[in-house]
Amino acid sequence: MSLALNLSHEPITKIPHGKLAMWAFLASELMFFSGFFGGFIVLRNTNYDVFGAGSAHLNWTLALINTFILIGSSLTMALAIHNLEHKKDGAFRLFMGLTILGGFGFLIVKYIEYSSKFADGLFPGQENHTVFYSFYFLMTGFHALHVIAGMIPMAYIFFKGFTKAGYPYPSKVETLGLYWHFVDLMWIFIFPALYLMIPYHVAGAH
Amino acid sequence: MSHDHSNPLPSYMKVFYSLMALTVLTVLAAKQLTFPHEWGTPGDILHVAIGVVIAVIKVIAVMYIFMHLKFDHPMLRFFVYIPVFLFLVFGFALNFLESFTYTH
Amino acid sequence: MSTSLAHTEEHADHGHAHEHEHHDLPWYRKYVFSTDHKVISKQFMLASLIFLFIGGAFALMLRWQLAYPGEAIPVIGHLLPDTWVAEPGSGVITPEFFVQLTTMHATIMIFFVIIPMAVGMFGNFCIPLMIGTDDMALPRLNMWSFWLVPPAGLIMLAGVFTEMGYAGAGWTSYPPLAADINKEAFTFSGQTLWLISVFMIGFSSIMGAVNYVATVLNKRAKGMKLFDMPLTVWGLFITAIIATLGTPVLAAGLAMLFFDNFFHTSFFIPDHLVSGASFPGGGQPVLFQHVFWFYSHPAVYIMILPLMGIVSEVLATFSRKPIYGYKAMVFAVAGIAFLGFIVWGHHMFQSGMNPLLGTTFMLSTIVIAVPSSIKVFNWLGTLWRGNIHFSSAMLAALAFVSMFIIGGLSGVFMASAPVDIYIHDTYFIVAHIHYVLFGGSLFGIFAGIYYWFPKMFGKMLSESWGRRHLFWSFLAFNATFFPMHVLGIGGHMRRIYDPNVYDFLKGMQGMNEFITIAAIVMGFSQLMLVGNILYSLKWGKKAPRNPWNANTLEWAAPPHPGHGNFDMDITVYRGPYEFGVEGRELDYWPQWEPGKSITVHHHTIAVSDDTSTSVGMH
Amino acid sequence: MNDILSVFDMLAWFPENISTFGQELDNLFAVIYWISVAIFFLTFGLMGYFMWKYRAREGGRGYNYHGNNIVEITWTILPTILFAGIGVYSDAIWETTKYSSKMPKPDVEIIVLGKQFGWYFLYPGADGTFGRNAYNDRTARALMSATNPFGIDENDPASADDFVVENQFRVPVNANVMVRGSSIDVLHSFFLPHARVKQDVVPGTWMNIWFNLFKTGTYELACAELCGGGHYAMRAEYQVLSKSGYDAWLDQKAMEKAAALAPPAAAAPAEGETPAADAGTDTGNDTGDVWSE
Ligand code: HEA
Ligand code: HEA
Ligand code: CUA
Ligand SMILES: [Cu+2]
Repeated sequence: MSLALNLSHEPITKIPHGKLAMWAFLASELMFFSGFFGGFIVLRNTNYDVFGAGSAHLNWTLALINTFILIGSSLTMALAIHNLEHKKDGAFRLFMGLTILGGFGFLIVKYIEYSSKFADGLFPGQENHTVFYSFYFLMTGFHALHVIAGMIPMAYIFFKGFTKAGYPYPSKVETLGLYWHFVDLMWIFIFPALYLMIPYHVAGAH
Repeated sequence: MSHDHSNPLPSYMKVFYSLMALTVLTVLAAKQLTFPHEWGTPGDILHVAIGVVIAVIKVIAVMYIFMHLKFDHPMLRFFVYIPVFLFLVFGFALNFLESFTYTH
Repeated sequence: MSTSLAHTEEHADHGHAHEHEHHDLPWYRKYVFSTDHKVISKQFMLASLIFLFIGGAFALMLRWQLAYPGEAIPVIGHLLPDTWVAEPGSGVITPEFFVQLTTMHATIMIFFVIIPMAVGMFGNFCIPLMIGTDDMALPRLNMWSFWLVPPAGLIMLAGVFTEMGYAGAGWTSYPPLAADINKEAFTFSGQTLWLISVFMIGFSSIMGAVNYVATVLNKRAKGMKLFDMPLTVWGLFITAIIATLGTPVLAAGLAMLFFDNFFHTSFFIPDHLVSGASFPGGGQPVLFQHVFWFYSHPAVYIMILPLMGIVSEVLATFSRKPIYGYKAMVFAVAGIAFLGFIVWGHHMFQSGMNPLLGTTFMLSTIVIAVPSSIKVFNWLGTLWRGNIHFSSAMLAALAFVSMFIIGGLSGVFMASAPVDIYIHDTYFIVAHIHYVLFGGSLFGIFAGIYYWFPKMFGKMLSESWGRRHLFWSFLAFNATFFPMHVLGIGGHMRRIYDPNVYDFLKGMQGMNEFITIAAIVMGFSQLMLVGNILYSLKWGKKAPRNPWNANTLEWAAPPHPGHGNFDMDITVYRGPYEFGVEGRELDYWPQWEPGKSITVHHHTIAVSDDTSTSVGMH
Repeated sequence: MNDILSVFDMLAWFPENISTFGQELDNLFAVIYWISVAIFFLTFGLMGYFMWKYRAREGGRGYNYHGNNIVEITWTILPTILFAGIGVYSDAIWETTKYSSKMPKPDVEIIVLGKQFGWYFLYPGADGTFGRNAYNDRTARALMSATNPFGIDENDPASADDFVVENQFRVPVNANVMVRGSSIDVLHSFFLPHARVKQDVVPGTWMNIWFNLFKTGTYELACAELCGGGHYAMRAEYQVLSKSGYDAWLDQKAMEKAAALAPPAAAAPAEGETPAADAGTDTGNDTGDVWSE
C-alpha cells in the first residue's frame, strides 16, 4: 500500500540531498577554520616576532610542492567527475587514481616536513616550541586529517569503479569532489598564512 | 548531475593553469617583492594584503568553476557568503583584542 | 475535543500494514541502529531524560551545600568516595567537588538535555512528519548523529575516574583554569575528557543540522511552500542554520583548548604565568572567551527557537485561532538568529575586552530584545479572542511564555553594560539562566511532550497527572529561582561553595535554605512526568489520529506511524493555522484537506462546498 | 510572611553604595527595574485577562484573524524606541566607568595581582611612584616568580619604598583610586560589591579599574570569576580611611619596609608601635602583610 505513496519525490531545489547537505557541511567547515584563523590573526598581532621567526624557519619549498600537488589533484578530481558523468569509465578510473595518488603525495611530503620539525624539537612539549608552531601543527594537522578523511571514500569509489557495473552514482562523486576542492581551498589560505608572511626584520635576520 | 550543456573542460584547464601561476606569483611576491625597509610594519601589512588578495582570487576560481557555484542553484552561494560574512565580523571584533590597556 | 475518536479503529490496521514491511529487519536495526527518524527521536528522548535526572541530582547536591554548608548530604553523602568529602565519612562535599558539580550540572543540562531534546528529539520527530515526507534526507547520517551522544556522555562522566575528578572550570571552561595549568602534559584529567566529549557533541550537532537543512529545503510535501511550514519547522530550520555556522567555531576553540590542556601549547596561556608546568607562552586567555561565546550565545537561541516554534503550535491549536502575525513570527525568528551572531560580547563586558566593543555589544544586545518582544506580543495576540482549552500542553506553553518574559526582562538588565558591572557573575545571572532555560526551554519541551506523545507512542498521556506535574513544577520553579534575583542584587556570587565567608552575604542564608527546599520539591515533581509517561505507555488510552483537532501534517499520519510515516499521499493546500474559518462547520481546516478559500481583510473564508466532517481520509 | 514579601522589594537588597558612580549605576538599575515591572504587569495582565475572558465555551470558536501589519509595526517600533533610550542612557555611564580615556586623573595608584586564592597589592610607597616592575616594564615580567609576583626590580632605587600587602588593602576617602589589575595564574575578578566595581583580571594583560569612595569604613573584596576550588574563599578586606589615616598608614608601611631591609638584628618592629592612626581604623596586624623575601 505504501508503495503507491509519492512522499519521496524529486528534491524541490533539484539539488541532490547529499550535495545540499555537503554544502551545508562545507559552510560549517568554513566556520571551523574561521575559528582557527581568528585566533591566528590575534596571536600573530601580539606575537609578531615569534610568528615571523617561526615562518622563516618553515620549509616553504616543500609546501609549494604540496600546493602544486593539491591543485593538481583538485583538477583530476574535477576531470574524474566529468568523465564519470559522461560514462567514460576508463578515464574516470585513471583520474580518480591520480587524485588518490595526489593525496598520498601530499601526505608523504607532509611526513617529511613533520619529521624534520620533530628533529628540530618544535613539537609541543619539546624545547624549541613556540606559539607559532602550535598553530603550524594545529592547522596543518587538521588539514591533513581532512585529506585522510577524503581519501577513504575515494579509495572505496575507486575500487568500486573496477567492478563490472562500475561506480553507479556520479552525484555522490560530485559531492565528494566538493569536499576535496574544499580541502584544496583551505590549503590555499594556509600556505601563505603560515609559510610566506614573514616580516622583514625577521626575514633579514635569517 | 550535470550542470549545463557546454563542455567545462577548457574552463577547468584554464582554472588549473591560473591556480598554478597565481601560486608561483604569491611565492614570488613574498620572496622577491621588497618595499623600502624603513616602512617596517606597513610593508609587512602590504605583503599580507597581497598574499590574501591572491588567495582570495584563487579560492573564488576554485569555488565558482571547480565547485560549480557559477552554474549551480544560486541558493548555494549563500553557503559561502554567510560564513564569509560571519568570519569578517568575528575577525573585526578580535582585532580589538589587544588594544586595551597594556599601558606604559 | 471528541470529534476524532471515531477514527481510532481504522488506524489500528494501518499500523499493522506498516509493521509487516519491516519484519525483515533484525531487532538491532529496528531499535538500536535504526535509521527511522521516529526511533532516533525516541532514543534522544530516552537518553536526555536519563541525563536530566543526573544533572538534576547534581543540582540538588550543590543546592544542599549552599543551604546547609558543613552538613552532610542526606542519604547520598555517606555513599560518596573519600576524595569528594571534606573528611572521610562526613558526607560534606569539598569545595573542589562543588565546582565540579556546578560544571557537570550545567554541561549536562545544556549539552545533554536541552540541545538533544530541543533539536535532536523534536527536530527528528517533527521535521519529516510536519513537512509530510517519509524520513530525513540522509537517514544514515541522522543515526550517527544520535550515536555520538551516548559515548560522549560516558566520556564526560568518566572524568570521575581521573585523579582530580570531573571537569571543574564551569560550563564555560575559561582557560587558563581549564587548561589545567598545573597538570602534566599528555595526561588526562576530567577537563580533558570534558573537552573531548563536548567536541563530539558538537560534531553530532553539526551532523544533525546539515541533515535538517537538506530535509527542509528538499523534501517538503507537494504544494508546501516555505511560508506554509508550521512555525515549529521554521524554528528548527533556523536553529539548524545556527548550529551549522556556530558549532564549528566552538569546535575550533575546543580543539585549541585541548591542545593547551593536553600538549601544553599556549594558544590561551600568556607568557608570564607563575605555575608548576611550563608553557611556551604568548597566548591570549580572552581569545577563548570570544571563540566560546561566538558559539554559545547563538547556542542559547539553539536552545530556545525550536521551543518557541513548538509553543506557537500549541498556543494556536488550543486557542483554536491562527497564529497572530505568522510572517512576523518567521521574520522575528530569522532576526533573532541573525542578531544572535553579533551579540556574543555581552558575556564579556567585564572580561577585559576593549570597552569600546562593550558599547557595540550592548547596543546589539538591546536590539535583539526587539524580535523577542514581537514574538511575545504575537503570542498574546494569538490568545486574544480565542477559545482557550487548558490542556496540559497548553498549560506548559503558557508557562513558557510567562517565564520567558521574566527571563527575557532580566536579560535586558544584563544587556545594559553598566548594570552588568554589578550583577555579572552573581545569582542574578543564575536566575536569568534558569528562567530562560528551565522556565523557557524545559517547559517548552514539556509542552512538546504533552502535545506529541500521542503521535510518538500511540497512547494518550494522563491529562490530570499532566496538570499536577505542571502545577507543582511551575510553583516550585518560581519559588526556587525567583529569589535568586534577590540574591544577585545582594551581591551573591555564582559558583561559590560557601557564601558565609563574606560578611555582606551573611543575611541571605535563610533565602538559600528556602531555595533548596523548593528545588527538592521541584526535583521530585519531575517524577510525576516520568510516572505519567511510563504508566501511559502501558495502560494509556489508545490515541486517535488527530486528538487535538490540529491542522498540521503530522496529524494526517496514523497514530504511532510506522516506517514511511504516511498512509496516504500528502498535498498541502493552505497554511498551518487555519482555525475558525468562516463557512466551515469544523473549527479547523487541516493543511492536507482540499478546498478553496479566499482571504478578506486578514480573515480566511471557505468558499467551496467542501465542509465535510472528515478528518483527512480521502 | 514579611520575609517572603521582602523578596519583591528588590531594590532594597543592594548593599550600601559607597562610590561616586555607584549611585548612577543603582539609578540605572532602578529605571530598568521599573520599566520591567510595568512590562511585567502589562503582559501578565493581558495574558491572565485573555485566559479568563476567552476560556473555552461550549460551542465556541476561535476568531479567524491573521494579524495586522499596523499593529505589528507599532509593537516593533515602540520597544525599539524604549530600548534605544535605555541604550543611550546606559552608554553614558558605561563610558565614565570603563573607558580608559575618560578615567579621571588618579590620586592614588595601586597595582593588584590575583592568585589562587588571594590578592596581592603593590603600593608605590612614600615617593608616589613605582619602581621598575612587571606592570610598567614588559621586560620585568621575566622577574616574576612565586616569591616576587610583581616582578619588582629591587635594583631600581624607586622600588625601595614600594611595598606589598596581601589580602588587605587601604584607600583614602574621596580620592580617585586607580587600580591596575592582573593575575599570575588563572582568571580572577576584582569585585567590590559596595563600590559597584567589577573587572576580571587576566594574566598577561593589565586592566584599568578606577573608583572614588565617599565613605570610610571596612568593606570586602570578592573574587567573582571561577578560579578553582578555593574561589569562594578568595576574599580580601579593604579600609577606606580618611586622608590623615591613610598617610599614617603609608608612613607605618615605610618604616616596616625599612626595618625589613635593614640587617636582621634591627628588624624587629614590635606590635602596637604603630603611629596612632585614625581612631580605631587600624587593625594592627599588618606585620603579617609585609612581603619582603
Ligand atoms: C535559552 C536561553 C537564553 C535566552 C533566550 C536568553 C536571552 C537573552 N539573554 Fe541570556 N543567557 C543565557 C541564556 C539565554 N539568554 C545563559 C545560559 C546565560 C549565562 C551563561 C553563563 O555565563 O553561564 C546568559 C547570560 C546572559 C548575559 C550575560 C550576563 C553576564 O554574564 O554578565 C546577558 C547580557 O547581556 C544576557 C542577555 C540576554 C538577552 C538580552 C536576551 C534576550 O533575547 C531576551 C529577550 C526577551 C525579552 C526582552 C522579554 C520578552 C519581551 C517583552 C515582554 C516585550 C516587552 C519588553 C520590553 C519593551 C523591554 N544573557
Ligand atoms: C536547562 C538547563 C538547566 C536546568 C534544567 C537546571 C536546573 C536546575 N538548576 Fe541549574 N544551571 C544551569 C542550567 C540548568 N539548571 C546552568 C547553565 C548553570 C550555570 C553553571 C555554571 O556556573 O557554569 C546552572 C547553575 C545552577 C546553579 C548555580 C551554581 C553556582 O553558581 O554555584 C544552581 C544553584 O542553585 C542551580 C540549580 C538548579 C536546580 C535546583 C535545578 C532544578 O531545576 C533541578 C531539578 C531536578 C530535576 C529536574 C531532576 C529530578 C531529579 C530527581 C527527582 C532526583 C532526585 C533524586 C536524587 C537527588 C537522588 N543551577
Ligand atoms: Cu579568584 Cu575566583
Ligand atoms: Cu548571550
